[in-house]
Amino acid sequence: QAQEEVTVFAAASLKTALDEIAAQGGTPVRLVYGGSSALARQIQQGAPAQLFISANTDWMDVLEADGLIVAESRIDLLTNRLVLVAPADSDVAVTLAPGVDLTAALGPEGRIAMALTESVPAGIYGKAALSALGIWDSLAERTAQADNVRAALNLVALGETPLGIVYATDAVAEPRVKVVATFDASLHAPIVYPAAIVTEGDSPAVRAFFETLQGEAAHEIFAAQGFGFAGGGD
Amino acid sequence: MTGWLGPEEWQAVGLSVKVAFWATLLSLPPGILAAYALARWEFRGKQLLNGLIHLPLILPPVVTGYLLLMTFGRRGPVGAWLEEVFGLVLAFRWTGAVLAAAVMAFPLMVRAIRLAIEAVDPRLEQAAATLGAPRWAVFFTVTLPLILPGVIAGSALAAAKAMGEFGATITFVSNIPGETRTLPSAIYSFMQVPGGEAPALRLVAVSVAVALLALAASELLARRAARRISGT
Amino acid sequence: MTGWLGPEEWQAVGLSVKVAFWATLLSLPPGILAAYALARWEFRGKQLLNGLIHLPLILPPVVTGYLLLMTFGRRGPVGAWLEEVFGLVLAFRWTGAVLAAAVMAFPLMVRAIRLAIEAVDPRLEQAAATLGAPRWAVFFTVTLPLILPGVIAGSALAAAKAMGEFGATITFVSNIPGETRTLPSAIYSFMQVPGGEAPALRLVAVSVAVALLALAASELLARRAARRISGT
Amino acid sequence: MSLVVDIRHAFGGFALDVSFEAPAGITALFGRSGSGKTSVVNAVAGLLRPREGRIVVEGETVFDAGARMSLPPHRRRLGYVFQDARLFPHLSLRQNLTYGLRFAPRGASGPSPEEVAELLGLTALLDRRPGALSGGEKQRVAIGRALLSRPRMLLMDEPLAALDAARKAEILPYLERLRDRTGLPILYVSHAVPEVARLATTVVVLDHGKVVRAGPAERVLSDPDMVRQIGVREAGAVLPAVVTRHHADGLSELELSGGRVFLPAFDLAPGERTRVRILAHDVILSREAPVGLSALNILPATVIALREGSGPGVMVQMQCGEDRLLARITRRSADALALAPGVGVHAVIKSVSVARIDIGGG
Amino acid sequence: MSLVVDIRHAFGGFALDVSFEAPAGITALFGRSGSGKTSVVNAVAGLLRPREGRIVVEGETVFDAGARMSLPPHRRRLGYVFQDARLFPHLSLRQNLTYGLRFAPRGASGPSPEEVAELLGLTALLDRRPGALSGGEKQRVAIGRALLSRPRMLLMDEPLAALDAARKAEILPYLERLRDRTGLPILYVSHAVPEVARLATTVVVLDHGKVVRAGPAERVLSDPDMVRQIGVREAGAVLPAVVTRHHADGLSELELSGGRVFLPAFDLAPGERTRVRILAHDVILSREAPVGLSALNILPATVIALREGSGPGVMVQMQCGEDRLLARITRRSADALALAPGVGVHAVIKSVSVARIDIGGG
Ligand SMILES: Nc1ncnc2c1ncn2[C@@H]1O[C@H](COP(=O)(O)OP(=O)(O)OP(=O)(O)O)[C@@H](O)[C@H]1O
Ligand SMILES: Nc1ncnc2c1ncn2[C@@H]1O[C@H](COP(=O)(O)OP(=O)(O)OP(=O)(O)O)[C@@H](O)[C@H]1O
Ligand SMILES: [Mg+2]
Ligand SMILES: [Mg+2]
Repeated sequence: QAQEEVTVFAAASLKTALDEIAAQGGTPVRLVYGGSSALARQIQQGAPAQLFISANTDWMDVLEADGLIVAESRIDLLTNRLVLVAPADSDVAVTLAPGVDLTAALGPEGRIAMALTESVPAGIYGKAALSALGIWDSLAERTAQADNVRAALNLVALGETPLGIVYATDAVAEPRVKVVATFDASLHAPIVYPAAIVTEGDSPAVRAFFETLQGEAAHEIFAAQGFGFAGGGD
Repeated sequence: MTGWLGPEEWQAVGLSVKVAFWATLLSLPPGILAAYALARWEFRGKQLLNGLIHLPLILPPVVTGYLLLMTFGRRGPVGAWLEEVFGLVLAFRWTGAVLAAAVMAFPLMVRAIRLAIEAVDPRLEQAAATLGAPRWAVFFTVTLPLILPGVIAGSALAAAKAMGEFGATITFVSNIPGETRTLPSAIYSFMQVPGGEAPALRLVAVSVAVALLALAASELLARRAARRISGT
Repeated sequence: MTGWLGPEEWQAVGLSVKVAFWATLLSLPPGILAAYALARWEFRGKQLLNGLIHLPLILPPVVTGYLLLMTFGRRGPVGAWLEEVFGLVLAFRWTGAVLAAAVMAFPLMVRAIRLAIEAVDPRLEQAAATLGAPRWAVFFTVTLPLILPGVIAGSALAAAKAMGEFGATITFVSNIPGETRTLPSAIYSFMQVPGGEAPALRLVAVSVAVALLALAASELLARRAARRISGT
Repeated sequence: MSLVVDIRHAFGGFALDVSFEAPAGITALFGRSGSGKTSVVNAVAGLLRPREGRIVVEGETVFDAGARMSLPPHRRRLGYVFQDARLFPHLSLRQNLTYGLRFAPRGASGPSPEEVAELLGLTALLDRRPGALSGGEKQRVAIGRALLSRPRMLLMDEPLAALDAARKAEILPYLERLRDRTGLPILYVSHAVPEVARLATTVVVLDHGKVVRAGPAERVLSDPDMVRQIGVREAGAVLPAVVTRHHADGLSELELSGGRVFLPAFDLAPGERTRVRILAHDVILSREAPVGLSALNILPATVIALREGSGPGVMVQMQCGEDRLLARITRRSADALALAPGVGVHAVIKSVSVARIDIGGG
Repeated sequence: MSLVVDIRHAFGGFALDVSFEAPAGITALFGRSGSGKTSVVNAVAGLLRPREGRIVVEGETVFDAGARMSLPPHRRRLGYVFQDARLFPHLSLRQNLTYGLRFAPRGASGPSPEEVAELLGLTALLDRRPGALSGGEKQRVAIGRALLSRPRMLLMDEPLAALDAARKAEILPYLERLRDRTGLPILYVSHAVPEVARLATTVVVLDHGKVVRAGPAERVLSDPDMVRQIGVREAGAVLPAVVTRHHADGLSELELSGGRVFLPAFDLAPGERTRVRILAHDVILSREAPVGLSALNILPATVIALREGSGPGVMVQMQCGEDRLLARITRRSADALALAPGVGVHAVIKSVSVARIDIGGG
């Protein structure tokens, strides 16, 4: 059974970590990265996925409702935090208290880079956090919304926007930006990466790999990328 | 009808049409020039120019958008220069969306026009020259009228592409309601969330309707131009 | 060189070339047919066909991919039927990537070929008919050779587009290494993670190199075909 | 009837209303520029679908507006030499020439490509492409291509207009042989009266889209009323003749109904029938039989009518045996010779003025 | 010299090596199909750049391979009537005709578009597009278009080949008037000897890309050696003449060096010089002065030489005053009349056989 390859559908933002884990040997895996929505729809259409790791609980909920995943296998594998970033050479300083005036930090022309606030998880969380701080209404006009969080980060890295809201994991590895502040986890719904075994792909091998992902070695790798864990850790 | 789409969505429709219109119109002169150069001139670096023009077709749109951002962004070399010299800002503006759409549509337009130029009988241009027409006059009075159907076809292709362009646009000028939130951005947004298919398809229907209208108009124009040329 | 790209990346390069090749080749017959119909025939629903062909250009690729998934997926109406009757599975296979690339490239190919057909002098086809050639023979012995430069240009455009296609492909057949992970998908994956820019740019370079090579080859072929036609 | 045309059609501003029947042989369509000749040929070929009427080729109805039937061009098997050559630019001359061959019916016989290339002086050019040809070379390829499609009728729209006299003199006898040996009917458009006179069995004269005159070539071309259409210089009589013998000094003797004439030798056997054309302006009249002239042919004739034109010339129509002869002389001479209907005259014709091009079978 | 051409060029398999000088007036390029006529005209127009040599038009060097200079076609101001009409398909006839007008120099004078349209019978068609024209109509538009570009020289490549005799008879006098009144030089390609004889001041005969004969029209066309190039039927002498008077009966009297001849009236004033062409096969010879013939023109002459061809004909070259005359008669007649060099004869010429087309100023 060591030969059996396990197909994992995972949110694209997990690529670095999962590639590293797979490289450590053990169960051979085929890693398929994409947007959570695209992957979920493909699973709906019978994609050969065995394990699904989403960046977004909504899509996992949809699959669960459709009975496409093994409900008992679903766990929240990872968590993440939202941070406010600025270009590395920026001297802006902000404390994320309610009513904080971010527009001042943006200047007359500047925008705040985010993922799409209506549809992309990082954007949705970001909007929720800003709303909780009571400043969404004043900032809504000043957002520059990208189709994914990496593109938003890129806008800050290139200095096109003086500020941006991205995941902590993204900020970690990008030397051209610096974290100005971290949003308090209570400002938005928990950022979790649910994972579950796909009903049609259930097998001992996939269960074994799922175990590996929750193991000590994997934890270290995830942690190095900046991820947190629902059960404990930070 | 207004009830069927929200005001924001109408805005996206209008913006898409505006962007497609300007992208097509502004690509025309350089498009015709590039097509003419590729069809008729021999020069060093011709293959390079040809490759460069095709690049947006070959690269994933995200990459094109990324390259545009690096070049034409406020901090990009060309972007900074444009802002300084002309006060022209592209980043996060609909003008930037026009640039992105134009760049993406350019290879399609050039190909169509180039094919049309290659089909022009050079003996007609020679005849014009013997009648005293300098080269520029030959171009405007003989070549251009004869390639009109190709120019229209190229413009239709370009406009359609500009209406549908998404990847490069959102990467370059992101998604700012009323400024750069074109129809495809809106559609993409809906497609990201569970249950967003229905509103997305509504917008798709609008986008298809607009594009079909434009296509039909271009067909009509092209047919008229072709009738002129068939000379009957 | 092999050290420069990992084996997985070489796989993506090979896959992209394979997909572009088949997508172009398989689009050719229907592409020529559609171009001929649009250029020469009058029939009800002509504008509809024209619109349908242009659709992939107008729609955001995600939508095209979504529609493909819904139609040709294993649970989609056509997909299920194809699997049952022919044992042909497109979803999540490289064959599906071929379909996605072909659909996206189709409007470009059709436009180029159509322009070429419209430029053919119908009097030559008449001459062939008076010499006893039935319509199909006229097509194969006169029309087709005369539009060859257009067919080559259309194929080059289509191949370039197929090499670069990403949105519809990843939405339809996902991003499965060795099966559907084409160059653009690989580039996308890299762009999604911190520090992925360098490997992404390496892949971009490869993709550009391959495409430029193909383009140059097509130019050469087209020029040779055009020389034949100029009749000297 | 080998060809029946009865069609009506309207272009913007131009109405075609043409109806004629032609027997086997060569039918010449004759008329001024823009009179509708090419349109008629196109209709016969199936490239123009007239609004009304019908067309019958060799007994087969190929077009009938009433029955809403129109045979497609490729089923009509008519070899068409277009006014503009319309060569296939992507094919070599050899391929152009043999294009129609593969579509010809299996058994169809006809000249080989080599023979045709030789006849048309194209042998050295066979591997060229049409783009590198001179105007006349193109036209010759077009003729060869039509010949080699093994048609059951040839349509030729000014096929020799771009050719020099020498080349014409090579091709015309070939067309005559085609007409005589293979019986291939030809619909022939030409502005050149000598060509028409030599080749045509039937002449149809068009003007402004209407048939103004149609009938056997001898009759139409000898008709003094046709002078306006034909041009004064080309007016003349076409007379049937029988070859009697060939002389050692290169002259051939022919018997007309009105007497004996000598012509430069040609290759018809004694006893064969032919036609000679005697141009009105080549005939000199004399009241008495002239002597000591280099002209060998002197025919007695009786004046039937004198017809004056706008110029100083008079057209004299004469009975010469059973046939009619035309002479064009000055009014001054007519007065001096006191010509009038019933007067007997001698028509002096130089043998060489009955030119080769004006002799032909039929 | 109005035109100096001295060029060498090679296509695959065809070598052009042409050198001639032509004075003002009309220069005819004459030669068989494929002999290089169009290539020479293209070189003069600037559409073909010869490998070697130079071309001078009206004193201005427009091409000089040695100096690596070649004036672009639009700066040469040569109105070119192409062998294929090459009309602009997207422009109406009116726009086609006036195309060159806007590029003409401000002061340039010439006929108005209306005059040209009238001359060419195009007035009713002016709003049409070229696609709906007949072959001859197209060619007429091409002629008009070149005329209206106010060129300093006209290049005409078989401009009248597609036209009927009547239309030709309208256009030719116009070209003559252009030559005579405005002094516009014309380089004229034609297969039609009557046209060439009537119009040309200079004739250049090409064969296989080489000049085989060049010189004044009278000389070249009267040369018995040219019979092969020209065709037996068109051989003849071109003689200078002075108009003496016009008679009331529509005849004009002309003085040749060898005597007096009558021609149908034409519009030169008494005292003006012109040329008449007398075809060899239109001349009848007689030892004694003939009487009672309808032929008005009888010239005394002395036989210079007899030249036999391959056929039954003999070409008789005669001295007639200061000029030479040609007659083509049968060997049988030559023997009967005992013709030999030095023998005196009477040349009988029908007045009408000196056709209108064969008279022209020069
Ligand atoms: N498609 C058309 N639309 C309108 N008029 C046309 C069309 N085709 C031909 N005509 C007109 O019909 C007339 C007859 O044309 P056609 O080509 O039959 O003449 P033709 O006798 O062949 O003349 P030519 O000797 O000059 O070739 C012309 O006046 C021409 O302008
Ligand atoms: N581009 C070319 N390449 C090769 N050969 C050519 C080219 N153009 C012309 N020729 C050849 O050169 C010769 C002269 O051509 P040209 O057109 O000058 O002849 P022409 O005297 O005008 O004949 P025509 O009376 O038939 O029009 C022809 O044999 C032709 O085939
Ligand atoms: Mg015609
Ligand atoms: Mg020529």
